[in-house]
Amino acid sequence: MKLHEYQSKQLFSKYGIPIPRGRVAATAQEAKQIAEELGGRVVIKSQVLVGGRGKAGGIRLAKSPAEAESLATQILRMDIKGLPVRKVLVDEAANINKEIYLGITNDRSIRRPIIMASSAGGVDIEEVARVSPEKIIREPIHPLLGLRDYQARDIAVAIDLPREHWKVFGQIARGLWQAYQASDATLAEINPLVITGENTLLAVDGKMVLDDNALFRHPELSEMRDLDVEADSEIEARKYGLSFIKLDGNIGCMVNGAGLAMTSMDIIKLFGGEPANFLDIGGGASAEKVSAALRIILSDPNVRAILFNVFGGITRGDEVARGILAALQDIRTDVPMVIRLVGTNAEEGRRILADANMITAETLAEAAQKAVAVAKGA
Amino acid sequence: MKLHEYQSKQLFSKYGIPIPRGRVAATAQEAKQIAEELGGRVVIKSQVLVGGRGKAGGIRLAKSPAEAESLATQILRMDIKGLPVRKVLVDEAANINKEIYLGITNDRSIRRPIIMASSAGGVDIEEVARVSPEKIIREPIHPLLGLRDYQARDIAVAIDLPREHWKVFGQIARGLWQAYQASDATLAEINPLVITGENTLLAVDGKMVLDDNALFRHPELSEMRDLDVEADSEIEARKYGLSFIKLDGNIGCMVNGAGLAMTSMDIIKLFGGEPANFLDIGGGASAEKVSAALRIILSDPNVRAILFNVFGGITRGDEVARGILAALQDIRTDVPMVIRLVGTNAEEGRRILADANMITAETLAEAAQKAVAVAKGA
Amino acid sequence: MSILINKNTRLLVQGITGNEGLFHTTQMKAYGTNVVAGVTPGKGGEWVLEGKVPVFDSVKFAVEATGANTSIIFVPARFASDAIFEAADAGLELIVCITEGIPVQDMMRVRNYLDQKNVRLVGPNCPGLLTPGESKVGIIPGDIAIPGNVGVVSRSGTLTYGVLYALKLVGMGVSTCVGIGGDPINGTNFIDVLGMFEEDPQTEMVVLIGEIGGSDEERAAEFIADHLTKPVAAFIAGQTAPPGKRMGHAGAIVEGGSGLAADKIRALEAVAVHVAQHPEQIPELLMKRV
Amino acid sequence: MSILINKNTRLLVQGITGNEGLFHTTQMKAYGTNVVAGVTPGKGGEWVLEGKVPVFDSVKFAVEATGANTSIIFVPARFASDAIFEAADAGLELIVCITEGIPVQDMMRVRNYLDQKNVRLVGPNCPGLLTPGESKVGIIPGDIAIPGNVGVVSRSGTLTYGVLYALKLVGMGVSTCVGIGGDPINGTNFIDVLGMFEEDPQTEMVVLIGEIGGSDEERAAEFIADHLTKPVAAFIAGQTAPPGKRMGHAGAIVEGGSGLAADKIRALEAVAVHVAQHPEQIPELLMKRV
Repeated sequence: MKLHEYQSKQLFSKYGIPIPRGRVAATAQEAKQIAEELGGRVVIKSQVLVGGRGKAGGIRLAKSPAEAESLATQILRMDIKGLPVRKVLVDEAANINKEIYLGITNDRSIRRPIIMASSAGGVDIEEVARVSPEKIIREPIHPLLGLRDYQARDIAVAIDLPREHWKVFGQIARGLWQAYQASDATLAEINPLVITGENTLLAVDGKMVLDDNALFRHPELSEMRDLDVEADSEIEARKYGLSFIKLDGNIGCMVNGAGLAMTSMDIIKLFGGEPANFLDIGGGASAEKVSAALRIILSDPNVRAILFNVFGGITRGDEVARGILAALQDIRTDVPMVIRLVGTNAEEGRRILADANMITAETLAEAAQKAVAVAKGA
Repeated sequence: MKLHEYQSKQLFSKYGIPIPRGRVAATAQEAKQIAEELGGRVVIKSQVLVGGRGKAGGIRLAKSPAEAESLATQILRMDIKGLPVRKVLVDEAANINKEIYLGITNDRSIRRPIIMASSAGGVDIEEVARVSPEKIIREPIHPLLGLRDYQARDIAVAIDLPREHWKVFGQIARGLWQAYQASDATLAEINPLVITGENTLLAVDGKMVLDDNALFRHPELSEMRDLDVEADSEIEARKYGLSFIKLDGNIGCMVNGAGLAMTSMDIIKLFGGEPANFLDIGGGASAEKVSAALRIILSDPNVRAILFNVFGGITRGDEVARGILAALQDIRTDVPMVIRLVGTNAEEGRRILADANMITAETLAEAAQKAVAVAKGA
Repeated sequence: MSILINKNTRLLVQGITGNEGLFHTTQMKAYGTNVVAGVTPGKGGEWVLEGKVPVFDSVKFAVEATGANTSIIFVPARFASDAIFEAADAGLELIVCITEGIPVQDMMRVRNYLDQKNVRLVGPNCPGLLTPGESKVGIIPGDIAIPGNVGVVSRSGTLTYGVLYALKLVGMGVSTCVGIGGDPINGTNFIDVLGMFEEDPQTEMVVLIGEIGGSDEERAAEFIADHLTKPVAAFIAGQTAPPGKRMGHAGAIVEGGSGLAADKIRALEAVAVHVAQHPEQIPELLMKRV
Repeated sequence: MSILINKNTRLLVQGITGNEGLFHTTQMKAYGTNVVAGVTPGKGGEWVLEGKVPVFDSVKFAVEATGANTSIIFVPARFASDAIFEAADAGLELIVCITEGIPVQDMMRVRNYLDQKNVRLVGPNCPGLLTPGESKVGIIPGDIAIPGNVGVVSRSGTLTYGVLYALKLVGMGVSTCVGIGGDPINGTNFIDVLGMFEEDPQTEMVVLIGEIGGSDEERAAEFIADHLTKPVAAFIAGQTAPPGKRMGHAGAIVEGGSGLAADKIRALEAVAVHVAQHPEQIPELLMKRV
């Protein structure tokens, strides 16, 4: 789960990281008022869960409350990479002398969190990482001991941070680690961390991604989820514990297991079709879950065929079959359906579906070929 | 640093451990008022930092506010093992069906904290440990991972705790561990943890000892220190970073290093004398520190001789000598002094003290024999 | 011979009285696995499977009473890391964790701890192990594989079943199938299992099933080049996955250019591994190699 | 020969610019110890000891630049555990921590971490090491001991000096003196050092100086019975300490009957160790044994 910039920075602040004064606004009028309170130059920042806001014109400097209002009006009308801007953050503008990058993420190859820093912070940090990887300093963090103070110091030295900032930089690094660990984050990033004209350190932009699997122990963080930015179908899917991603093709897929679901998409493409979605019903899917999955697939008007690919393990074939029948009683549809059902209780499942007028297949290849054929109206 | 029962229980409560309703009182009138608020039977408990309060009559049950007042009056007049009672805790009386012991301390032999529990809780737990050690369940705690939930469950099984209490017992064990770790404790103990007549778990008595070396990171806990119960000389000593314990003999000792200080006491006894104190001036003792140490020793009217035993290492002989001179300018005294000064800068120290009319010694044995002799008026 | 599990496996089931635990314990027992005990805190003293398997309150007591040497974990995600610690501290040699959705920071702590102990974890978020005809420790349907000389190792679950089934349909058998799971931090990786297959005399060829995300397949390719004398066929899922989209498995995130299916396929083909276009081609690729 | 330190020791001083650090670095250098670098965060680039020793901001950079293999720590207690981690992570083989007053929970974490690494910690709260005539890594006054064949190991500081001095007065020399420190959790215990003395050809007899608290002396007695062929003399401080009173060293707490001096003396005498009534008797006890 991604947090908005303003949410990330609020969390950072709780862990002692200095952030600019500012507040979030949903209307231009509010933005103007916040600008007045801050009494001077402000930055109006679109709050959307996607990178490249600045380059898209979603971050603008206002020199007066009136300008803040007019820029907020513009930005609140924008779509950035397909996402509508519904909120802006109004922050006191900082005088920026230098931009530093500081981030923590999990490094699966060493099975530890890793803290990364660079003196070349700012919007081009990914380009820096690609072209000059030596400019990115990396320190693995021991998962039981956490970030050590000496590591923060070593980083400060390695990025040539002037000595007068070491102490505060150490506090910021420790705070970022604490925010990361306490929130079960998979990413916590300050970019840029700036040295201001007043020679202080300030986290001007922030980003956090939380581990969905750990949200059960952070109810207060779960509530921060921004439902506005997700497709209705994805919200509905999460409600039922389904893993769903909408795609642009016309063959709906319902599969158990992420690997098999990806493979189903691969093989549809291999035989000349285009998948309409990724959908993993997970292990042990109940009839209710399957039924919801089918409704979600059918809510997409592009869908011309549906491929069911279920290999029973935890998931039982009979339950899946009952789910399909239940859904088909609610939803009348003419979309042709191809089903491949193998594994645990598959035989019983096939028996249940015998009267449901579905195209059956033995192998994955056969199922995909049939789905591609019916989608093309063959 | 020991915490009072009421302080320990407040900390426990902060970590989710159920404790009786109650408050601390400094007067009988307050005790009566608290008893009225609690509306029924209360226990009046003397708050002194020593064991055996109950057997000494310092814990009494009151059936009414009036009785609470009269018992508080009695208890607030008591001395328990030499310590005056200045406060009482007035707790709602619990109906006790069973008493359990639960404690955490450091086990130096395995270099880990250890959690211990027994179904035979209560005032005789030390006797249980001595006579029936198998009745004490022990689980080492990993210093980086902390207490695991399964360990708390294993303990609940091992002490035959009825199943309906496992969940709350797990919360209590986790809370005790958190209190222990977050406070840098060396002991955290609930004794007894009772099963009440209402079949709930309740921490009726609690005890915590904190690591003096870690108090710097717990200013709020440092403020809990009860200065009332310490001898003035010990408070004064701590102020100067001296390690001082008053004893009953007549030979004052000022030594650098705990091992050498203990040895000095041992050797005074070996030659027929009695030490008046343990005093370790520590490493790198400044003149100011030494001067304070001398004042503290001389404040004891029993002292008939003083043995200085300083072997320079971090501590420098010249600094010690200057400290003695400075102290002797403030305090006129006829108490004879024997000094043994060896090691770092010892020669310069001896030169500084040349005119100070002190008895010198080369070896520890010689120094002790001379001190014993002058203390006996020889 | 086989790897990791065999006739001597004495299995303990953590979370045995839950729906999934009970269902799959029944299946494992029916397959012939020696299920000696179950654990569900609070249900110690009960018996399940028509009085054939005793339930204990804790792993320690279960091991003391039954001599279990392997554990399989079906407990919910929020309790699963504690269950792994419990099994490791009770001295079990092999722990198979089926549970999916364990927080990644929990798994980093678990793995760091296990690395200092003499214990092997397979999973989490995996289908477990199957040594056809001998023992099943996991949820892989038993009837989709027959004994034989193909070692199978996979990050995926149901995709693996498809491969096993395709092998069976052409009469090819399996020595042991190991599902290592799709999570970013797990107990056993491709290299560990490839090394065991190389040592195992029963195994004559190997199937590796990977997916997008991470670089385990690339490291497996290096290992194959240096250490494997037996032929390997592979399949990589997610060749058409849109970059940056989360694909259900936490492990299947394509991050900044690394972890792409194309890179993995290239790395494997570079060390003479035949990579299938779709999983049902695996049997014919193997037959070509032998 | 000697143990732990010798002419090849390349010493790094953590906290070199503090009062104590600078004073004792001067003493160590004057004694002949090869002090190659110092570390004080924020003072990297400076030089101390009349421009002879460079100061670095971090241990890692100091080790890279100077090839230091041993570190001594003088930093304040609240930063000392971090300094130990830093030294261990920088790959030093031997870390000697002089600092006293480190919180005990810090030391439990440190020790747990170091146990998984190939590094030896001596201390904390210890006087360090002295190999007379060769190298001094610590605060033991150099002029109170001469080279010889007695190995000395002690939990105490200044008490040890007294023993060294008493040995020197009768002309007895020392192979290496190791102050292991008096804290309840430390890096090196009696057994570790006794084993090294047994292996060291230069050492012909051993002095052990213990004190009340814990049971390290009792375990040392067992070890002596099983592994030591060289004669051992001992002294235990705190024979007259009142029970339950804290004696300055956190380690010197007599807890519930264990840790008493009388028990330790009994344990040592039971394995034929001569225990002195007072420390200055040690030389004559040694002479009797040889």
